[in-house]
Amino acid sequence: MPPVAAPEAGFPWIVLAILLPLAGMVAALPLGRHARALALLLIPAGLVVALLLAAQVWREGEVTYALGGWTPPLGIALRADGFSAVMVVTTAVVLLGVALFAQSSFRAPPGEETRAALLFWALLLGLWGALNAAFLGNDLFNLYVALELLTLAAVPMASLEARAETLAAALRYLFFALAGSVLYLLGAVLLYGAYGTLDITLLAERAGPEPVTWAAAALMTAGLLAKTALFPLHLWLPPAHAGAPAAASAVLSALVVKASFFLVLRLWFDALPGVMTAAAGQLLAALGAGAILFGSVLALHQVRMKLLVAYSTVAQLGYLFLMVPLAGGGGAAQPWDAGAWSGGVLHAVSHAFAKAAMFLAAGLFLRAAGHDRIAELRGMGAALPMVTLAFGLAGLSLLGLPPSGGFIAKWLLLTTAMASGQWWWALVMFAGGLLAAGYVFRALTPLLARTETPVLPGRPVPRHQQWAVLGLALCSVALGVAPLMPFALLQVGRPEAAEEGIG
Amino acid sequence: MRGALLPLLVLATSLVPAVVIFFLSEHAWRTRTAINIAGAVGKLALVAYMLDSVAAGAEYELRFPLVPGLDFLLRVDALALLFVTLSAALWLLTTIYAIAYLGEGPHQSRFFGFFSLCVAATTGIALSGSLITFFIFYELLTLSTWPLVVHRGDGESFAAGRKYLAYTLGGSTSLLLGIVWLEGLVGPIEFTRHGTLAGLDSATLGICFLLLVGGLAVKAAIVPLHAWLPAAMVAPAPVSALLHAVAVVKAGAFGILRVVLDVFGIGLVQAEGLGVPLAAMASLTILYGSLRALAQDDIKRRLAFSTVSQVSYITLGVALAGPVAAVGGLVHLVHQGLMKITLFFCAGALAETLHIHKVGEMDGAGRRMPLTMLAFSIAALGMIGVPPVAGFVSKWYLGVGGLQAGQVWVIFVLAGSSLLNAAYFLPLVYRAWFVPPPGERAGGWTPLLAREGHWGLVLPPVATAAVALAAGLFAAVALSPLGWARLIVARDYGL
Amino acid sequence: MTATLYGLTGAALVGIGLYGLIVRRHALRRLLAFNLLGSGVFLLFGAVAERAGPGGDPVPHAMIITGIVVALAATALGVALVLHLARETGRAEPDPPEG
Amino acid sequence: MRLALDLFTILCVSAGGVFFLAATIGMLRFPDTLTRLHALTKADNLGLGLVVLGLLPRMEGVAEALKLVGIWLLALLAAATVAQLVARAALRETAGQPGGPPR
Amino acid sequence: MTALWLLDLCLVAVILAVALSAVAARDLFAATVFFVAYGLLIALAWVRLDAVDVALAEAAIGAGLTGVLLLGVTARVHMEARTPGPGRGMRLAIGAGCAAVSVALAAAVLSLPVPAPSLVPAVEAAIPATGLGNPVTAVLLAFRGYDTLLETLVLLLALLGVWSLAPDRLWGGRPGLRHRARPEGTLAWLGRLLPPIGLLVGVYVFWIGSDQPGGAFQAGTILAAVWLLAIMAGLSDAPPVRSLALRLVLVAGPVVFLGIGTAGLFVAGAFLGYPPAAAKTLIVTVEAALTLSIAATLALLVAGAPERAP
Repeated sequence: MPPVAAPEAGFPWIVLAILLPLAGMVAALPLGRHARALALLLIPAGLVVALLLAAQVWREGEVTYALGGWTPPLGIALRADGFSAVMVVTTAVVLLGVALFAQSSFRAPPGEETRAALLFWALLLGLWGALNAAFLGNDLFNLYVALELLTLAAVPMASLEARAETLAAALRYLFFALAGSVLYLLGAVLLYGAYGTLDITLLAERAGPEPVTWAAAALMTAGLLAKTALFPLHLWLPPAHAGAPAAASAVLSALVVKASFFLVLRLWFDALPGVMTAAAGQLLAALGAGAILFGSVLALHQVRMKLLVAYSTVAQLGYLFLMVPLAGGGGAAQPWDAGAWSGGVLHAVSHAFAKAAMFLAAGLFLRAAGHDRIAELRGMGAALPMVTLAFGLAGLSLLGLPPSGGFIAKWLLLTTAMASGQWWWALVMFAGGLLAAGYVFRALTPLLARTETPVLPGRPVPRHQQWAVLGLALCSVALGVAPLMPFALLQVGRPEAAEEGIG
Repeated sequence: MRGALLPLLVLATSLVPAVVIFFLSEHAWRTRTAINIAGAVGKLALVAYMLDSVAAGAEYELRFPLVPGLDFLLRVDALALLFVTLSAALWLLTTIYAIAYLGEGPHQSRFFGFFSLCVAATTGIALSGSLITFFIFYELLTLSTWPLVVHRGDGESFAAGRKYLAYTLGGSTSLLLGIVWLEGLVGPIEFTRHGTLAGLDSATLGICFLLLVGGLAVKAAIVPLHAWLPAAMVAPAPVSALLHAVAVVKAGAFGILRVVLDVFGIGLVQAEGLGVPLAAMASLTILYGSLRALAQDDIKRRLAFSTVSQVSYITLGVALAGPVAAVGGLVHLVHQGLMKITLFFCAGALAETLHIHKVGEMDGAGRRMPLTMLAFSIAALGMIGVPPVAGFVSKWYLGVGGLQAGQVWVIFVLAGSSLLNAAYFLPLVYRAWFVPPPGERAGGWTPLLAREGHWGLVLPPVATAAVALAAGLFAAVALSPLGWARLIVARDYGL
Repeated sequence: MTATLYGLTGAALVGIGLYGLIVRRHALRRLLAFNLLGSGVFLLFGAVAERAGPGGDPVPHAMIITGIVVALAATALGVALVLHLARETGRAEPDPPEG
Repeated sequence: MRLALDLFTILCVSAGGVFFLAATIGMLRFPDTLTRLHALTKADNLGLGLVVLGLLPRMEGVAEALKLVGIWLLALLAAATVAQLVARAALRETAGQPGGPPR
Repeated sequence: MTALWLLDLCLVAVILAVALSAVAARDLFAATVFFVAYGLLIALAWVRLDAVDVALAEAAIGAGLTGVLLLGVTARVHMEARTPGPGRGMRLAIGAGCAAVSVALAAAVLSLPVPAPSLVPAVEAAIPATGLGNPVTAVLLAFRGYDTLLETLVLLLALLGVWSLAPDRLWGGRPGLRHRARPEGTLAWLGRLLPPIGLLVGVYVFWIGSDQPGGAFQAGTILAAVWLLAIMAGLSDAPPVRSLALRLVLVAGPVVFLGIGTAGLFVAGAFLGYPPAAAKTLIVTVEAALTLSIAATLALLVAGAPERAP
């Protein structure tokens, strides 16, 4: 059959959202010295495209796009529902903050091209394209290739400062990521064998609770959990994220681990809702609870600030998976539906902003003090008041205290937990909140301590970097003050399982 | 629509200064002072305007949805206005006092930023119309007071800060658990719709009541959750004055008022038999607080334990579930604030001017700082319950209320506590006035060597003492705290 | 029938590859095991394609070619990391020697 | 005619098989690298030649046949050069020189 | 048919044996040689599974280039693992676990539905619009062209990742070691004789890819192998990383693919769509550019990060 008539009207922002960053990466290599300028041009444009895509999804509901005109199961389709639109916008905003931050630390002297300058910007654009491809793809094998693109952009980012420990961390990261991808592919192969398609929407219609589908789901989830660094598969994350340069670790912790989390939700809620049993949901949440407790306790014992923030990522990722058994537990009393599902996603978004701000702040402290041993950062609060404020605001979101986005997410998850009688998950969240208070205030105390001689930053910290950090932290707070718009956008094209629950 | 703007404006008058001051440089003290005073006066004006319109029955409400179905609600009702008036008036005086007290101390922008933020949180707590709004501002209060407690930045204040955080975050966890449990079962709870909890079984109600009041008891410093209050005395005097006399402690008590009066409703509390244990706990705190105050040598720690005991009067009033006792509790919210802040102001002035920290060093203080000590004495007498100062009025109503509710033991608690108050306040007053200052011949009446502190340290305590006296003398006036408390109990809760 | 035989072989190769990936400490051997695991998965996919009748299903074949190229890219990056790690530390294992 | 051609194919391919067997046994039994190389290159190439010869009549067109012979020639070329390089490396090893890349 | 069945059994047995010895080999060099042999056997298996395109790709990329990569680094990384692997008991447990995974997979394969779902009819229906004969190339470049686009970017990113490991002072330099060969030596002779044949075969495989098994990736790999042989024979040297010409060759494939894909947006109504009339010519152009870029990228991936001054 000839290519299908043009997909329904409306400019294909969904294609541009992927095309822009990937074309940027391809152009960055020959542009050499000017790669930084190209990136600083494309990233704001990308934010505009993301917002227009979100507006299109908001107006017209779910946007699907058959690439090349070939409709699934033969061709590959892109799908932008509320969830992916929110993630694409979050990615664009975080990247804007990171780019604003990194434009001075990754700048080649005029007329010359340095390794770090060219490669940071090229890899950042590649990473961004891979993230958008993962958020907007609707074909499981295509998502496998997008995940590989993401891994191959993230691993060199982790080892950009080619020291011994970052190389070892990057290598361990590569092994975990590759093992995860192969297991994911194995699951996809079984699904293709059983149902003849890998398109998520078609799979939702065809997939039934047979042994093959359980095996495939187990393998794919195991693979994705390895890439999301959920406890007990989290060993690679702290050294990799702490070793990377500040701008890179911000993107790694805030966004890269979210892509595989996004795919777990796509798999469990969109592709195979009927297949997943409630027990599997409880197991996933149990791993999440383990991550929260394990990650927080380890974060409490860290000496270096970047490692503390990295372990806090391990803990906060646990929160995201608590939402899986809670989805659909809203019950009649709640005036909003799919509370837990939306709460989990809002937590992912607010964590992205907060974690990016925290890593960038830690990077600034490292740059100003020459080291990031927490105990010896005394008086840095006076030297860098804005950065300390940003670190504190970001800490709020991790604690789930108002006025941060984390609070609204925690509130939705808690009310659903209590309404559906699963009170043990509520206790886990409380324990996580208190432990998070432990390590955030442990990091804040030396900053606010008063020293006899006022501490001056060793190397001057440019103002725009401080504004970038504060901006990201304020985004997380803004999500807490006005969560209505993101919450409503999330409901567009929301999977039914998000409301009825799994299994 | 104009009505919806007023609560937002009241909130903004302390939120906006907070944000602006944060970004002010350290030595721009003139602009900082101007902004502070303007904010305080603006709030006072707005409150004054609302006082008479709410008395006439008007209601102002601002509602915007956080999440479809879950609304952020600011509502100005009579009870809210009671607390807002108190905090607005005292914020103005405390700002003047703090400016004088801190002088050229470091990190002033940070201090006044968090100071205004803390008042904004207190106003928010007062104006909140739903449990989630209340919880948001309740947590904001913790977060804005912690930097003030650790303002000095030395080891001791960080230890106090850590203890403060441990208690308050623990309390907020139990509060959140209670709220979430209730809201999980009955959906978002607002203070206007009474009787939403009628359908629940008594076991859940009991546990939720325990969780809610337990969480609030931390800030209301009810025994055994009071230990953070004396420890937080290391903070500078204005902090302990505003925070521990007006903002933090009152927030806890106000929260208990909201929970008992609006969330559960007095009828349900009585039906479930939760009133009596709460009253017992309050009484235990009253006595325990006074006893511990007796043993303290440091003036500020003695005042801290006195606060622990005095705040529980409010809880006692509400727990007794009679209309008169409720009026007593409500009016004590204001009276205790006025009197306690005067005592803290004077203690701060004494420490700052004459470097007196211990009770033993009070000899002849009256001779050297007559005005400050006069205010101190009035407030001390008021605390003991000596008429005509305001303290007597609230104790009188509590006593009558207790009798009315058939709880005779309340009288003995009140009497015992008054005696203890006398036991730990009178020595200070006696030393100040009747014992000559050290290095003087006994018995001789030397001319008054008045060496009052900076006017900013003297004026506020005198003003608050005068208002406390007026609140006692003109209690019958409709706009007096007692009149307003009666209005609240009669109109809003129909008791 | 041949499809099922090769499918079982693919399953066996996945087991062998997984074993090598977990047990071996030397990074190059783990990369080699990863390639075995990958080719096992692709063989399984080829068997699935062959079950669709003589001549096989071209769509999985295209996916397998894509998979092989991606596996090579990942191996190349792994090899480069091992090379530079060995030059920096004189050892070829990502994990620091325990104890 | 068909039968003769089939007979010819069977004969040639089985002869090729024998030569491959011989090469394998040679490789296993011979003492050192050089002799093993000798067995591998000689016997394997001859075996392959015979097999190709045997398959020629079964090819459809001349192009197919030429491709088959082309493959055989390439195999010969590869075997020859590899044998040379491995031999040089073996000599370098046995003569005690550091085993540098045998160029 | 029993003879073919017998061949399959033998092939499978040998494959498993070689795979096990590759994992269990004591010395790294032996493991790598076993791996190369394993790659060739798997290529045979692909022929048995009627997937000739994949057989070509597996032989060229799986066995060939991956083998060269591993051999190259084995020569330069001489040390065996010093961190002790898991103990005996642990090894058995992991072995049992992996065996369990295999058995579960086997069971899953056996329980796949008998009328196996297939996209063959869909492909046969859609292939005339692309004007191609070889269905695999049609899927690769038309129906699932987006996968292939991402895949070429994966290659480019891998190359950037490898280059990112170079020391800062050597940035822009030439990758890999400088290979020298005795001018009259056999390797130099092979380096002069084979490349022309290789080029011919590479272009043939690329050209025939539209209608017969073959295509951009297999051809690209052959051309990369030819270039590597020339480098190893010392006849040519890896180009400096900063040379613009090299970078343009590297990005030629993705740029042409993206360009034609975006043009498709306006002409054929969908991104990566081809107007039916000019579908074949466009696809072949894209394949040509891809072959060029893939050849350069794969060769440089094997050469490694810049190690010498430009």
